[in-house]
Amino acid sequence: MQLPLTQPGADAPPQALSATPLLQLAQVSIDYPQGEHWVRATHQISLSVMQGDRFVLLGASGCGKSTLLKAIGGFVTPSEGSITLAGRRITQPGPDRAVVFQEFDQLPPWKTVRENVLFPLLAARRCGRKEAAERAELYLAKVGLAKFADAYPHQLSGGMKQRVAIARALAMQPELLLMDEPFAALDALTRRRMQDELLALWDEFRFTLVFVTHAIEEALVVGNRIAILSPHPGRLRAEIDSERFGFNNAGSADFQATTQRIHGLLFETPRAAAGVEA
Amino acid sequence: MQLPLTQPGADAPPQALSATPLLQLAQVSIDYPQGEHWVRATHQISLSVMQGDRFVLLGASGCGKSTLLKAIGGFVTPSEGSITLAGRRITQPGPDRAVVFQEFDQLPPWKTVRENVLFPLLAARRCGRKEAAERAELYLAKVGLAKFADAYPHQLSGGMKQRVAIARALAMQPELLLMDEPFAALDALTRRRMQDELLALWDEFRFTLVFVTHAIEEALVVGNRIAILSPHPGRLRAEIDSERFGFNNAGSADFQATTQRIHGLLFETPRAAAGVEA
Amino acid sequence: MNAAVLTVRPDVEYVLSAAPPALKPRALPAWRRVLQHDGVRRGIVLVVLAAVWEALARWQANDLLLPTFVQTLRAFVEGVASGELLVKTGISLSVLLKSYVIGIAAAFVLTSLAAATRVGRDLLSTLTAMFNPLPAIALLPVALLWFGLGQGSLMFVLVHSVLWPLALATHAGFQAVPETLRMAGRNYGLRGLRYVLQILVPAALPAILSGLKISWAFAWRTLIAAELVFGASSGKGGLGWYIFQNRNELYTDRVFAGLAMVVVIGLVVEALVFRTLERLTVQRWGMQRTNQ
Amino acid sequence: MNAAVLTVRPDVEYVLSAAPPALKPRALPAWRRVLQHDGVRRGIVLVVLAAVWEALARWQANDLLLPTFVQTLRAFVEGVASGELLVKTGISLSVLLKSYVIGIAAAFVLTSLAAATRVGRDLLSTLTAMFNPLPAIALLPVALLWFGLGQGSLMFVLVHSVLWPLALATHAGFQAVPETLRMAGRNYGLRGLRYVLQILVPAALPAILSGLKISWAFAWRTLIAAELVFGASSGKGGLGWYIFQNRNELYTDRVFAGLAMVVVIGLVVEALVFRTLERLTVQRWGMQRTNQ
Amino acid sequence: EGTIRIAQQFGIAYLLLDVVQDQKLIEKHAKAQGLGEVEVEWNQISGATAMNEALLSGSLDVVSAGVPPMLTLWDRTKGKQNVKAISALGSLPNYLITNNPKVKTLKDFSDKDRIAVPAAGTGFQSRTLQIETAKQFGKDDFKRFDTISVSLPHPDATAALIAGGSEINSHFSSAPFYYQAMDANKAVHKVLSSYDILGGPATFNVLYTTQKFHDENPKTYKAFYAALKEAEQYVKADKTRAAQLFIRAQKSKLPLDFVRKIIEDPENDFTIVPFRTAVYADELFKLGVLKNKAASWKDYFFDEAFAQGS
Ligand SMILES: Nc1ncnc2c1ncn2[C@@H]1O[C@H](COP(=O)(O)OP(=O)(O)OP(=O)(O)O)[C@@H](O)[C@H]1O
Ligand SMILES: Nc1ncnc2c1ncn2[C@@H]1O[C@H](COP(=O)(O)OP(=O)(O)OP(=O)(O)O)[C@@H](O)[C@H]1O
Ligand SMILES: [Mg+2]
Ligand SMILES: [Mg+2]
Repeated sequence: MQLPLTQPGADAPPQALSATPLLQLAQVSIDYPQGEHWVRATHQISLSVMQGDRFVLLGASGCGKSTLLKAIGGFVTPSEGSITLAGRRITQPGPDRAVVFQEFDQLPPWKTVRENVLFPLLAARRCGRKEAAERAELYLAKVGLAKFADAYPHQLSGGMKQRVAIARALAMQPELLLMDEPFAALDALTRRRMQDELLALWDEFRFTLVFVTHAIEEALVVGNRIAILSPHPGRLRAEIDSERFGFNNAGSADFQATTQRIHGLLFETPRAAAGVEA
Repeated sequence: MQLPLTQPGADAPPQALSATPLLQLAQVSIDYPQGEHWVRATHQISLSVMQGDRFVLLGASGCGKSTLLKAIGGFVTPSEGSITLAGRRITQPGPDRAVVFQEFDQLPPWKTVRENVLFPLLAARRCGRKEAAERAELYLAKVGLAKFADAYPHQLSGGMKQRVAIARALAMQPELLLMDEPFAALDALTRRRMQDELLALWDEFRFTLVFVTHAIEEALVVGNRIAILSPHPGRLRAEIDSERFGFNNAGSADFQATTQRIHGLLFETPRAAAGVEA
Repeated sequence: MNAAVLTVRPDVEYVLSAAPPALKPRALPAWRRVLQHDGVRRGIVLVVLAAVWEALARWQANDLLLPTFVQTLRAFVEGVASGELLVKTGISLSVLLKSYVIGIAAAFVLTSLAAATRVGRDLLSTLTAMFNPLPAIALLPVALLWFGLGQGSLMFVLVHSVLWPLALATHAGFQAVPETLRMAGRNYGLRGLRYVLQILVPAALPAILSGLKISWAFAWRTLIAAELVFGASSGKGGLGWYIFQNRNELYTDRVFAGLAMVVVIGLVVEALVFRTLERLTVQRWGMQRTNQ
Repeated sequence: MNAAVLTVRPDVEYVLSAAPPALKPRALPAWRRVLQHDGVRRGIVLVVLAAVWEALARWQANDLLLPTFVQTLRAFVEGVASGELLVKTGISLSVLLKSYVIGIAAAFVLTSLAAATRVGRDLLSTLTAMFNPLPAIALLPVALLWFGLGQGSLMFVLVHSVLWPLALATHAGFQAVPETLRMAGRNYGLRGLRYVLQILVPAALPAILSGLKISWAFAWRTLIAAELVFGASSGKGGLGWYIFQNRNELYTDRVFAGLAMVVVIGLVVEALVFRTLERLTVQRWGMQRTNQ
Repeated sequence: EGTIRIAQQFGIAYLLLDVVQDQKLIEKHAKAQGLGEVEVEWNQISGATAMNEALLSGSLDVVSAGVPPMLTLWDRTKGKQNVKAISALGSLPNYLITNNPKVKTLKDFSDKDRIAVPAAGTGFQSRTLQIETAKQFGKDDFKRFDTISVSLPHPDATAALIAGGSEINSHFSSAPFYYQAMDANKAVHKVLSSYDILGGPATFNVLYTTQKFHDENPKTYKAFYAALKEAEQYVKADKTRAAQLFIRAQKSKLPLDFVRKIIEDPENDFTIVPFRTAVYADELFKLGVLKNKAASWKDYFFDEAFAQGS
């Protein structure tokens, strides 16, 4: 990992960290053209993602999660508001933000599985050929595709393609990792393994993660902070702290209660009285 | 529904049904070319799907679920064994088997959402223009996309695309419905609603469903019979009856136990002693 | 895991603000809005090209070989005013359009066959590899044998120049249609011609459009070249004949006026036909990017 | 729900049989294996075409216009044996290849510009719409002015015939590259030339290949036609010159032998270069179907 | 019988055909032959090759080109279609001109010079040059100037000569191009005339057809021949009128004075009588271009032309 990890030191108060969020969204709205007029995909969303956060975007289908992630990736320009990364406005994509897209066709079909993992490493000049090859081997093994290193993407199943994309992003060891429903196509066990790997890597490198999912349990287990979005257009509904949840307490009463609470926030029509103006 | 529903009548013993399965797979193996040699995707699988079954194919990522479904759809030719539908060998695809594919790019991009639902109805001459339009309206509403009827596929989110594909298949009201992880891209609530709709439609029309999923709970709730596949190559590991499970008893001890049992069948290396030769 | 506990932040719930009901296009500065318009930007390109031409021609100062833009413009205006240029263009255009349509139909038949059967595929790739490189003059004797002098032969060589490139481009487009879309189409029970028309053609439309553009251009090239040789039957020569005749009399400005007519038609067809087609189809369907 | 309870079937567990360790290609009957081979099937097509030609020519019985296949073959063999045909072909091929490479480079520059900037896009579409329909003879005077007689001018018109169709096809291919792939490439920090080379070109390869085929064919067409006009300075005429001379002297069998050489080269290049390229790239990558 | 399809090439050398067409002389003489309404189709085709192909394919009945291409076709079709000439279209000289002041005679041409001809090695101009070369440099060296010959259409070559400065500094040119070149650029001068080579006024272009047409359409053929004769008289009678007719018929934009100057030039004789065609027949046979030896010019002309000529 390029950035030295900022540890909350003894001389700095814990709030010092929160004073300078790594990623800041300020009143971000994003519109898409549709026929003659514009359609609003996300509406005035403000979020702060701290260094080392595992930040989850949770919301119903079509609520603008992917759109928001693409804006952070620099692929989509907001029509209002600003997105800043380490104080600088995001204007274009870059290898400092590795992205796992939701679509299966994100792997260049002309590269084998191994080359696909190597590609961004070499393109972004992250590391030398030799180290890149080692990393590729390592991360392909982590996602269970070592045997398929020489296959081409069109010879893989849907879930296998997504795992290659995950390996590719992880091998980049980026400061900021953006993942759009990376585990949606995976079975229970593979998914669990991937979640484990992701958290272990986070433990090792303490990168910042922005993670899109539609599964509440996954949000609680993977994230330490969850932003809940409401659909049409995507607006921020709530932010929940989930630092305390992990695999070990996935069955606990607190876990169940939070799941229920998030379910309510996601799917019940909000009562104005319950809202707290931010 | 075209086929009159065969009800187990008073004069026919219940076993009469099982004597003539609607869909029969006999020792089906499927190979893909990979470089110079062939790779076996599914190996000697035999299955019987009865009229009105909600048959689930469950297995880890890459275990050949999609391959098997494509073979039933008539898109892939087995290299060994035979697949028969109502006694006739499947040689090519046809509108009697509506398919929801796993990929997001299954919607012709040159048709709006509504036209996409209408397309197979008119192409397969299922019904007249007027009835087709009504059905399209109805099923788009069922998947919650009535508002997006005039949008083009590229203007939809991943989950929305999958829902269009679901509406398209349901509107066909086919005798045999093949669905490949149709709900993987959907959030908890939307997924639950879709499952409900699917079961309600099954209740109404009693079509036969072959449903691929990687989620054990979904398998139990949606299916009445579950085939569990082991990977590399895909082989049949077990068949489980799940008629007794539904949303109402999703928390029951039996449900939990069966979940655990399936989990074991899926992911533990089989002990030869435990196996029962079929 | 979770060793370094981060600052604890409280849970927050927000009141959902209503979204703006209707969104207008963002206002652009006037000059950008003008530049937004295709025609304006291309107009600028054209003006620059004309200026370069004028400068080059003046510098060469050899108007028998390369007349200036202004001279050409004058000859063009005169030709149009006298009606001569328009009549000749009309004659050429009518032959061209007929041949273009026949060529498209033939290409469609060939590629549909290729899409359906392996024999068709072998036939297509062998025939294109063989005939595509053959120049029109090579076909001339055969064309004369079969169609005699006049439109028949002209159309034969024009069809030859439309058919092969279009068939090649279309076939490449068909072959690149994604597997999932093909499966969807076949799942609907589409087969044969309906499959080609309802799945392959729209899915391969970007490739087909580029093939149409290429073969349109080559039809013009062939027409002008062939009219030089075939000349005029009963005084009914087209644009190629106009160019040939004026070339023979060393009226180079008129020669360039004739060529300018080809260029103008090319630009108009590109702007009115092909762009419109693209806007209404592939761009609208998200199958072709409009910007980078 | 679940009202009509179906027959209850017992749960079953199976012992996993080991998969066959290595799979051999399925055995095909001998005649199918032979037919499986591209060359064989295409050979059959060629034989049929030759037979049709022979029959047609005999029926027409006008060997000054349409010699028979056998006569042509004899002239071809004689031409090759005497070395004349080979020498001429060599001369033509060398000019052709040089121009082809230059044309490809120019098309690459133009389309890369178009991929990067809007001005580039305007320039590309305006220039192609303008220049693509212009016949080579129109460029002759200008070519003479700038490059004089000989190879320079010949290459100029050849580049003209390669550049525009290739640029059109490539640009269409670029524009059709799926959004997700583009985003992946830009996510790697690729920009400018590296983005074009590492993302757009491979992703648009099917379109580029069809453009290459088309422009290869058109380079031949133009070469043959242009050599007729430009002829040969100092006796170094190529294949077009050979055809032209023999045509003027009514040695039609030799004319057809020269054309046959073009066809043979077309078939060889298709089979050896383009097919191989396709097999090693787009087919291997699953971007182009091999069968229906 | 009753229809005739004729093709001419472009330019003043085909003036007689313009007169026939404009004055509807075939129709007139057909009536005199008792043929009634004849159908006459006029085409314009460029180049002898296309002419020959059109004739062989049966797309045309009568075509026109220089003497050498006609002889080649006669040679190749002898015993088959038996193509022969109908009549000449006029004796007009072709000039070998240059803007290189150093070149005064054929011997002065060097490797640096380039001679433009419409069809290098085979056309009227090249053949004429080859005959002279064989005379001056020996029979084996008759292709000596082919290596510095360039195939270029007359107008482009003329433009190059007038402009100067290009590699093409010489041109074997026919009317009206050498007039234009010598008018527009004083440095352009004559090196050689085809009349010098052939020994006097000689036929430039001829009309020719197949034996089949000749034999199966005797009346039409006669009417056509009579029309040509009358056209010759028409031009001889009033050259200004002929010039006007040319401009009208060809929709030419050339100035009247210029056209009249060409028609009035005593070197240019618009006659249907062939002159010195046998020089080509003999010389080209000697050079091996023709396989058949013509005993006299009557071998490759139809009988109707036998009254006069050489
Ligand atoms: N290219 C586009 N053009 C127009 N509208 C779009 C486009 N992409 C997305 N949208 C619209 O923006 C909204 C949000 O889409 P987005 O893809 O961000 O949803 P999402 O939260 O990722 O959903 P899912 O969970 O289904 O993937 C949707 O209503 C969609 O129709
Ligand atoms: N076109 C192909 N060419 C070669 N191999 C293929 C092809 N398609 C699938 N395979 C291989 O077949 C096996 C089964 O693939 P399949 O898509 O059926 O898996 P799946 O069970 O649907 O997985 P997932 O849950 O990830 O979608 C995999 O090992 C895959 O690599
Ligand atoms: Mg999404
Ligand atoms: Mg699958």
